[in-house]
Amino acid sequence: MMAQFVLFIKGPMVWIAFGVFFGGLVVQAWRFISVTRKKDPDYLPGAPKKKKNKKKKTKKTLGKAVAKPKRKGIMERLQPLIRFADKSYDNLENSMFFTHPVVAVVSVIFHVFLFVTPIFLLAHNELFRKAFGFSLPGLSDRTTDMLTIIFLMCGAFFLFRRIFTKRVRAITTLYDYLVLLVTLTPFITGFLAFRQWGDYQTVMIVHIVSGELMLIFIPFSKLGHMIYFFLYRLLIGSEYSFGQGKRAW
Amino acid sequence: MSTPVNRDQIKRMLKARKSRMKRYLSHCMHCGVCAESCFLYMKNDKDPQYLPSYKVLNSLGKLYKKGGRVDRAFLLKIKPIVWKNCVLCRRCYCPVGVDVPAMIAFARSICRSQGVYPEETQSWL
Amino acid sequence: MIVGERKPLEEIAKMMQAYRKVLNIGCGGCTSMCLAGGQKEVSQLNRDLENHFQDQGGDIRIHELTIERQCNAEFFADLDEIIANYDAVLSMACGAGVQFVADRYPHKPVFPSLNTTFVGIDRDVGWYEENCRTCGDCVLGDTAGICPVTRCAKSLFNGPCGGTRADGTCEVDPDTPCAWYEIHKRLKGQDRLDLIMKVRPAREWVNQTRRSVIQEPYKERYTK
Amino acid sequence: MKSGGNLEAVLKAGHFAITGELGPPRGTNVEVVMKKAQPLKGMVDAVNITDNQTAVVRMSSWATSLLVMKEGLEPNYQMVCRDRNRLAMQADILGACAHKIPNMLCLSGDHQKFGDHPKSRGVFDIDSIQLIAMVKKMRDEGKFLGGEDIDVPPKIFIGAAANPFGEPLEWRVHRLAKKVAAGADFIQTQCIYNMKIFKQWIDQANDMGLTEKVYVLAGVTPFKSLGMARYMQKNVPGMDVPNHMIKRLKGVLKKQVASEGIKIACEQIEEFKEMQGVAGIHLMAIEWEHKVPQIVEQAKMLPRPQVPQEPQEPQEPQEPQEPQEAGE
Repeated sequence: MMAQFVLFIKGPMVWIAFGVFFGGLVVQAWRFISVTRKKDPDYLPGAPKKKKNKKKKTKKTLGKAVAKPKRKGIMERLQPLIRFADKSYDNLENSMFFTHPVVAVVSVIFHVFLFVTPIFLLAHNELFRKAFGFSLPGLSDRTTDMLTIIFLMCGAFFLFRRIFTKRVRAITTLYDYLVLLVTLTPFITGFLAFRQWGDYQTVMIVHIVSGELMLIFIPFSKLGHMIYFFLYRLLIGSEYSFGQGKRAW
Repeated sequence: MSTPVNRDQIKRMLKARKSRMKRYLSHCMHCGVCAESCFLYMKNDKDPQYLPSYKVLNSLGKLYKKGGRVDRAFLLKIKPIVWKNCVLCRRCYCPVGVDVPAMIAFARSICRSQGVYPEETQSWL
Repeated sequence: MIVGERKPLEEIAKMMQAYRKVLNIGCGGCTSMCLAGGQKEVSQLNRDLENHFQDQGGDIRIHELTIERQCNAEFFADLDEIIANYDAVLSMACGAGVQFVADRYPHKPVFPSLNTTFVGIDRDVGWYEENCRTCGDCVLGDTAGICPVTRCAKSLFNGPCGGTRADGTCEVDPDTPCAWYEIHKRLKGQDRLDLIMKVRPAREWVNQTRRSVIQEPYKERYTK
Repeated sequence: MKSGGNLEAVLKAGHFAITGELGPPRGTNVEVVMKKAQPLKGMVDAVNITDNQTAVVRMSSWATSLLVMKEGLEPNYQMVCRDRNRLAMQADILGACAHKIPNMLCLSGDHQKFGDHPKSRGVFDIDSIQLIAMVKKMRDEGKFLGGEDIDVPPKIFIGAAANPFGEPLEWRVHRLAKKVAAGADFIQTQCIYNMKIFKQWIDQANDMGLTEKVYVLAGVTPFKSLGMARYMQKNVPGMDVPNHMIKRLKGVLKKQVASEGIKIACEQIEEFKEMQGVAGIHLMAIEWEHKVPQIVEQAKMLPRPQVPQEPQEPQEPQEPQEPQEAGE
């Protein structure tokens, strides 16, 4: 019985988890598109569409502000990003990196390591090679171990922030702790498994199950910000968008 | 005031905007990063009550949580949140793109539909 | 804030008389703040109109809806849903809001129920004063924060005309202080009179054609 | 008679009238005015004196009108709404009439941004149609716009402009109707090149009975060069230059373009003479005043008719009479 369960979570369940993960991301992206709309060049989204005579196309509503719906090349599209980087020092002063340097740095490390650690873990890559016949370059065990420890420290930071920062506590619910738990469990168990602390078999099962649960969880929970963040920044017209902001809520 | 609220109307309104508003609510990471972008938060000694996410979670968030089954007392409770604690300046920053002002505006619409809105100038200021 | 006043009821009623189903839209922005076109004033106007048409005999139904702001597409969703049910729209926003509504629904007759009066400040509850004419080229730095374009009846730029009264009020209206009298008094108190001793040359009027503003960080996004 | 002027008399007598145009100098150089006025003498029934045309500062229209009158030409005093409010306008009208300026053309005026003081404050206290109504009220009711009585009201023949070519085309004739309703006595149109559209417009005006109430003078501007034609086609708003005219100018030798331009203008004039509802032409030979005699001659509009004036006031000075002998 137990053996069958282990087989299941090591086999089909992995595929299901990944299937749900990628499928879910696509679904979320599609839903994102469906709740946003293309900005009308006249900025009159509710207005009935007039048959537009290309020749007589007048720029009325916003004057020069609506001129030039010109097609842009890839480099031109990237211009705002490049400029963003150029001016980033000015921008930084108003950004999280200055107002909350610790939160900002910890967030970046947390999110980067969240991906880097499992993807470049040697053991994972071994499994990957078994399944597909090739693998990504792996980081050494020592390195990933360090990354895990740092990652867990960042997680602990978020946990403490939830508990002890007044304004974050004001908006914290049980769900937030659950999300944090779901994110941290695979790392904690992985860390334990690597050290062979505790009952290896149990730890491994928890590790695999929690990892799979996380994958399934991502698209359909708050963790969906994984894809949402990029869609928002690149598509929606706002003060903080990286792109041209051609869409609106 | 004791006049009952029209729950059906509130439910209809909630349902009409569900797809967007639910997404916002479910994607709010409760991270509190929006705090500094709110001038009201800054000017009120960083009182968490003025945190943009606090404002939406405790107005529209609760409306959805309760599925519209609210009474007038509830609407009167969120009235200061959506009117006094937010001026809809649309400057709030959210790292994952939650449109806070849209949600506050929607909460205001729902309150308005039940006759809950500021009538005295003093209450604005 | 933009300050407005309700038009006379007869004028509004006259605009409405050709229509059967009218939607009166309030604005939760400036005109709410100045107690001219918020939800309360919308209800009041509707009551007044209904009474008016009851007395005059007329079949009209006027509904109400107040949206947060009529100058921003963001807040129009409620309106979009129901606009089709009405023959005409009455807007209690400022002139900018009325135009935005009319632009958004080009097939609906849209009418103003306010006279947009000025850009001003709250003197007290229900009492407002004009402080800016949005001339687009601010001189307040040289005039002690008192706008000569707005607060001088002649919009003089080089000091008071000969008509200032003995008590420092304007010749046009004895209840209005002479702007230049005030400017002089304040600058003297700050020991900055040199600012208004030089001849200020003819200014460049920029509010002659419709203006639009694109803030610097957005120049790239909207223009090329 | 509304004004006792020559233009009114010519039109009233049913002659095919011609008015010219003269731009005042950018300075106090009276010589320039005289030089420009000289060739117009005896060629036109009245001459428009522009008022800060294209929003560029020039000698004022009424002052130049007086100079032109001394030369024996009848002026058509132009007034735009851009530069003065209703007080200044009424004051100037009184002054002009005191000096026996008999005609006046009421215009909105080009926007100041096109001129040499682009950041000046445009007045536009009243618009051109309100100006027409105001002048009519002054003349016919003897009252200022504010309602007070005028001590000896002005006598003036009120002119207005019309552009049959601006969008929305279908509305243009109704705008003419408004000007007629406001009290215009004569209309001078924008330069006409697209005869087809003009014909439609004048036919509409005929159908609406407008041309019975107002004299329409068709605007004619001969092309001086191919460049000018192209510029007008592309850059002048409300100007409709058909391609076939450009082609025709292209078809002749460079030296002959000017005379071809005049030829085109004369052909147009011939058409206008035959056209019902057109009472004359307004010849805008821009900075080409010396060519006017040639054009008028070639258009077979000479000699200009001499219409006996109804006696006005006894002290009336010699009105700008045509030096020509004999009528038609």
